[in-house]
Amino acid sequence: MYLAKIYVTYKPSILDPQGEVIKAALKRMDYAGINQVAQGKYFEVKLEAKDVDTATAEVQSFTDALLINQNTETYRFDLSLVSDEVSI
Amino acid sequence: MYLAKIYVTYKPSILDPQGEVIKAALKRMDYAGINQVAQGKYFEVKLEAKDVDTATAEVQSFTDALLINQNTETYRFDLSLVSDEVSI
Amino acid sequence: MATVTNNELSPEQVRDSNIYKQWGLTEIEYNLIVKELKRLPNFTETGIFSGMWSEHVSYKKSKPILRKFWSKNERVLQGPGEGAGILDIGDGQAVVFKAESHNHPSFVEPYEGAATGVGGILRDIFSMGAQPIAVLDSLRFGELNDTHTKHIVDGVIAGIAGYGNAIGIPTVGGEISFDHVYAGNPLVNVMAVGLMDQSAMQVGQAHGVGNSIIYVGAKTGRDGINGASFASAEFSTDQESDRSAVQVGDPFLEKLVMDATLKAVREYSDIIVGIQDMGAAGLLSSSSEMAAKAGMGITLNLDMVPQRETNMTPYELMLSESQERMVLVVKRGEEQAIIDLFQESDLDAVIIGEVTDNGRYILNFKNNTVADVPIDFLTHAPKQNLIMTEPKRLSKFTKTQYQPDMSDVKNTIISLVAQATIASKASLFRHFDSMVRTDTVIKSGGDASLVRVRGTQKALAMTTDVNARYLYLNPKVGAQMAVAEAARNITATGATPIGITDGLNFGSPDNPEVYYELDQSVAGINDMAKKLNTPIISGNVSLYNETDGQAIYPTPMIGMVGLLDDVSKATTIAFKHATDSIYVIGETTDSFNGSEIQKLQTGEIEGQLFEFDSDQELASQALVRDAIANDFIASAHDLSEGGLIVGLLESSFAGHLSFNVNTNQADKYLFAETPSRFVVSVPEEKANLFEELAGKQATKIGSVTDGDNIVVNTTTQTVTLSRREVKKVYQESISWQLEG
Amino acid sequence: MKAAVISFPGSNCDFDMLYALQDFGVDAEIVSAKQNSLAEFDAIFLPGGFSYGDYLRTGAIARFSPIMSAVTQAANAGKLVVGICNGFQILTEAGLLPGQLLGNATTGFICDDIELSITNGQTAFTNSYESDEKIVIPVAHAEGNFFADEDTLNKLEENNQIVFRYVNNPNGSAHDIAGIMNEQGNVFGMMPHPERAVDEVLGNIDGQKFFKSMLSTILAKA
Ligand SMILES: Nc1ncnc2c1ncn2[C@@H]1O[C@H](COP(=O)(O)OP(=O)(O)O)[C@@H](O)[C@H]1O
Ligand SMILES: [Mg+2]
Repeated sequence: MYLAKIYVTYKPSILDPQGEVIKAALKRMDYAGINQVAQGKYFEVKLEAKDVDTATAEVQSFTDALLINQNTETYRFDLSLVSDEVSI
Repeated sequence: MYLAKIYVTYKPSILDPQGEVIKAALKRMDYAGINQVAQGKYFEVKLEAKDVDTATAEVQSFTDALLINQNTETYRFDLSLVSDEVSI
Repeated sequence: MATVTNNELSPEQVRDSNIYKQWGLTEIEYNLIVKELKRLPNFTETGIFSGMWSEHVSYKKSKPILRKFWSKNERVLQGPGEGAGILDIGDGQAVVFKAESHNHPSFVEPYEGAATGVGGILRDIFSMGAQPIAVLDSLRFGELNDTHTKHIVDGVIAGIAGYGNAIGIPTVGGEISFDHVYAGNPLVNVMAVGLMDQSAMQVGQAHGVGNSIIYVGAKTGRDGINGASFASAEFSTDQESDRSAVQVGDPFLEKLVMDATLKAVREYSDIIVGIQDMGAAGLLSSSSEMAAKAGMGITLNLDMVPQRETNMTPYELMLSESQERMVLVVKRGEEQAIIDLFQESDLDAVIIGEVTDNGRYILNFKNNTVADVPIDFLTHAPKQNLIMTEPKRLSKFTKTQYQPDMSDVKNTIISLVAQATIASKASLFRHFDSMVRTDTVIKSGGDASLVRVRGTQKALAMTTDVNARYLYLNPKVGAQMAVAEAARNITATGATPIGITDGLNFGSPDNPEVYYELDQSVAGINDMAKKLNTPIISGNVSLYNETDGQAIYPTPMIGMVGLLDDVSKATTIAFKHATDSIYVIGETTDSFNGSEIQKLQTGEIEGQLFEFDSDQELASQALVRDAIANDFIASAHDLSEGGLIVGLLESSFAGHLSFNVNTNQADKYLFAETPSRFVVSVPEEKANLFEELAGKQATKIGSVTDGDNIVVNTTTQTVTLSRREVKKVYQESISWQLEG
Repeated sequence: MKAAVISFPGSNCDFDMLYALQDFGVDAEIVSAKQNSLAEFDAIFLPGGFSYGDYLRTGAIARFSPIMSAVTQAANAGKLVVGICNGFQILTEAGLLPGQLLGNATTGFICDDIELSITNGQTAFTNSYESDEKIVIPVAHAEGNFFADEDTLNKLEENNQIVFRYVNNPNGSAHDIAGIMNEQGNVFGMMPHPERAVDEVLGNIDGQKFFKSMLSTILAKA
């Protein structure tokens, strides 16, 4: 079984209202050194696949199709082989 | 300037309905090998700090205080030194 | 004049590369610009003409038809032409409303497309100085057996909820239906209603030389660049690359902008000269139209525009469709009060230019003048006279009405209530906060919705309606029927219809058959609007709704508002007491072409549309309003898709009672969609009074009953249904289909 | 009695709460979350809405607003502190009430009339209801799924801190919890909206006794 860790962020041109609001809150809380905050999504997906190439292709395919919005988001991911034990 | 990449996930005992919905959708889309899906949050925070220890302490402090809810969430993070150019 | 900044193409390169064609300008239009300017337009200028002359902004193709709309009566304070129309509702108050479409963006990116549709229409309302009080929607999707359609439905519903709920304006009603023609081109129309004191009326005009142009709200990014020309282009399924023009909304920011704008209007009406939201073609169209309407010029300093991204070009700054932005014109010397007010809510408010008297639209950027064009010319796209021809299909339709197959009436009824277009939409509109602001008297699930005017006895009824299948069979009569149906829904609450906003969704106007449909639809809307005394005070046009050359049905959404003087008279569709008598108002005739039963049994819509008699319509509505005003009736429900049987079932399911009726007609008439009908229930002690008032217009067909048994007698048979079982199908069919 | 309704940026039920209080003759006013004192008020209401856009987590950012230290002070001083919907979420984030509100078990926003049972009819918020009375109050939320660890839930049960429960749980809340109070009984939060159920014209008055209960509590103290 493979574990894919997928990190999704907005493309640079897209507004990230959450990031702005969090940054303002951190400033109010006196974390003065904060320069920039971006919030994205993080997925951990366990999947069966016959080899690492198939797994990679599969992750790319469903991330493009469902997990991200290609107009506004981009992603990267790590893939590792894990034991079949189910809990992440 | 430091860049902290912070990965927030639910504690294992917490039900993740969002993850379940995504898993069901992927199954419907014929990604048969999918075993488990968990959705978390991902933050990229740029901050000024005098050294890596200060930066580490700072990241832990504001993540505990604001970014997570300790009842249900846990996190890990990577820290790296980056150039001062502003865009992430 | 500086011609090249940021490695833009030179004027000669613009000409030779034909880039203006990609932006949607024709060669004739480009040559007109050259002739008027007496030189080649530079890159920025070409860009701003392409934005302003797009159909979405200029309405150059639909204007000759839109001009025909009837839009004046004793109530109209503001007709078409401003952000929204305004009607007098007495007591110095006014109602403001308008509809907007976000069809193309919602296909590309359902959540954000629908969400920013809500954000945009709300800005139209509060930029007039009105407090938004309600949102409605009108949605069309492909059939629910398709995975992509399900994805679009989920995203659109979540997007409307995501924006409307967060900003705190209730989504009180709407309509949804499903037909294959919308599979590649869903329709997402939203309507917003606002309330204001007449003294607070604002218009989007830039008067007064030297007055300041103030930019308010979100920073400008590169999102939605060319959205206006994108909204005016047809989709082809292989054109994925075009799909970057979708904006992302932030309802939190918009709530801050809305509250601050309304506060500014309340506190500084004497120094605010005009307000305009930035919608299609962003800063460009809002600023140029404000000046043009006032007969003035304008000069902007683009370096002052708050920017979210680095290295933005003048072209990008002007055409960006970043959301949650407004333009204010403020008296010179008084700007600080306004700036402070917005800054109190942590909002950007910046002086970016001033009103001039030279009639020119001038843009300065980094110490250069990057555009200098006559404003009148910029804001008046060359008219286009398009040809129209009657669609070939119309002459092929025969008069014979479809005859339903009545071999198994009971199962036909059950299949009918399971049809996505008939089944309850509650599992979808349950995601909308319909009650925030605590003024919603009648929520989604009946005919029209009703919102009270706090502090008075008045309430406003509102609805969106159109049955596009009827228009497909007959654009003019179908359009009359759409207006009539909207009015029936308003009337069923007890309110009197007072005005219309429309959303004209059509295919490509360059196709003469589509242009004919547009023309005839407007004619039909006009006819019926005049009869009802409901002027068309605002609206929206969405053309090019085609995928790979296949146009949608002509779908002119009718948004209607009604006024109820005494909210205590408000009537709902639910049966109220067992033993109440049930009456049908209006005649039932052989009306099956374009009906739900035809669609169910044949999968097609065809034949000549059945007849519509507008006098009969007015008479039925007058009777229902009278009967409600006199407290004679306990429930009222208009009959539309699915006919009498569906109307009866809905009145049953909306409460907790059943019914026993005898129609004295053949089975098939249960499913006829003859217009101008209502089903009402009348308490025993009012029956005589009601019958006296109604005369021959009403026919008693049975009574409301307790228990689970629904009994329907016709001249041919008796059908018995379990209320519980049929209700389950009605309520859950949409979820089953979405999840299946 | 003088009541404050706190308006956070993004609150949208603040006026609904204000009007409901005024309908019961309460001298109520809206207080901005930028303020930092609530000394003059006897009761504090945190209304529904999407404070700070509900970004990050519902209530997470609002709890760091300037007003929140005054809210904590008021709570410690034994004044009534009431959070409805987003207000409840803010009170849990601030630690004034235990637990957390997670995303609904069936995802998405739900707006509907929901049946509640009164679990504890002896509180400052329910003393005008009959114990075990069933009422219908609207809900409108996407994150109303009450979560707390076993120990906390057991303590809530033992101390009778559960005030309202759902009859048919719409969101997956542990122990069907719709509303809870702190041990002292002066800080209260619930997901449903009683302020939407006080006006005859809107067709539901099941929330009236909630307001009557608080009024009689405060009058009894005075
Ligand atoms: N998208 C929607 N949003 C909100 N309410 C809706 C929506 N679709 C349907 N409804 C509600 O469902 C009820 C029935 O709608 P519809 O079948 O279109 O009524 P009618 O046929 O009388 O026009 C109405 O109260 C309407 O407001
Ligand atoms: Mg109706």
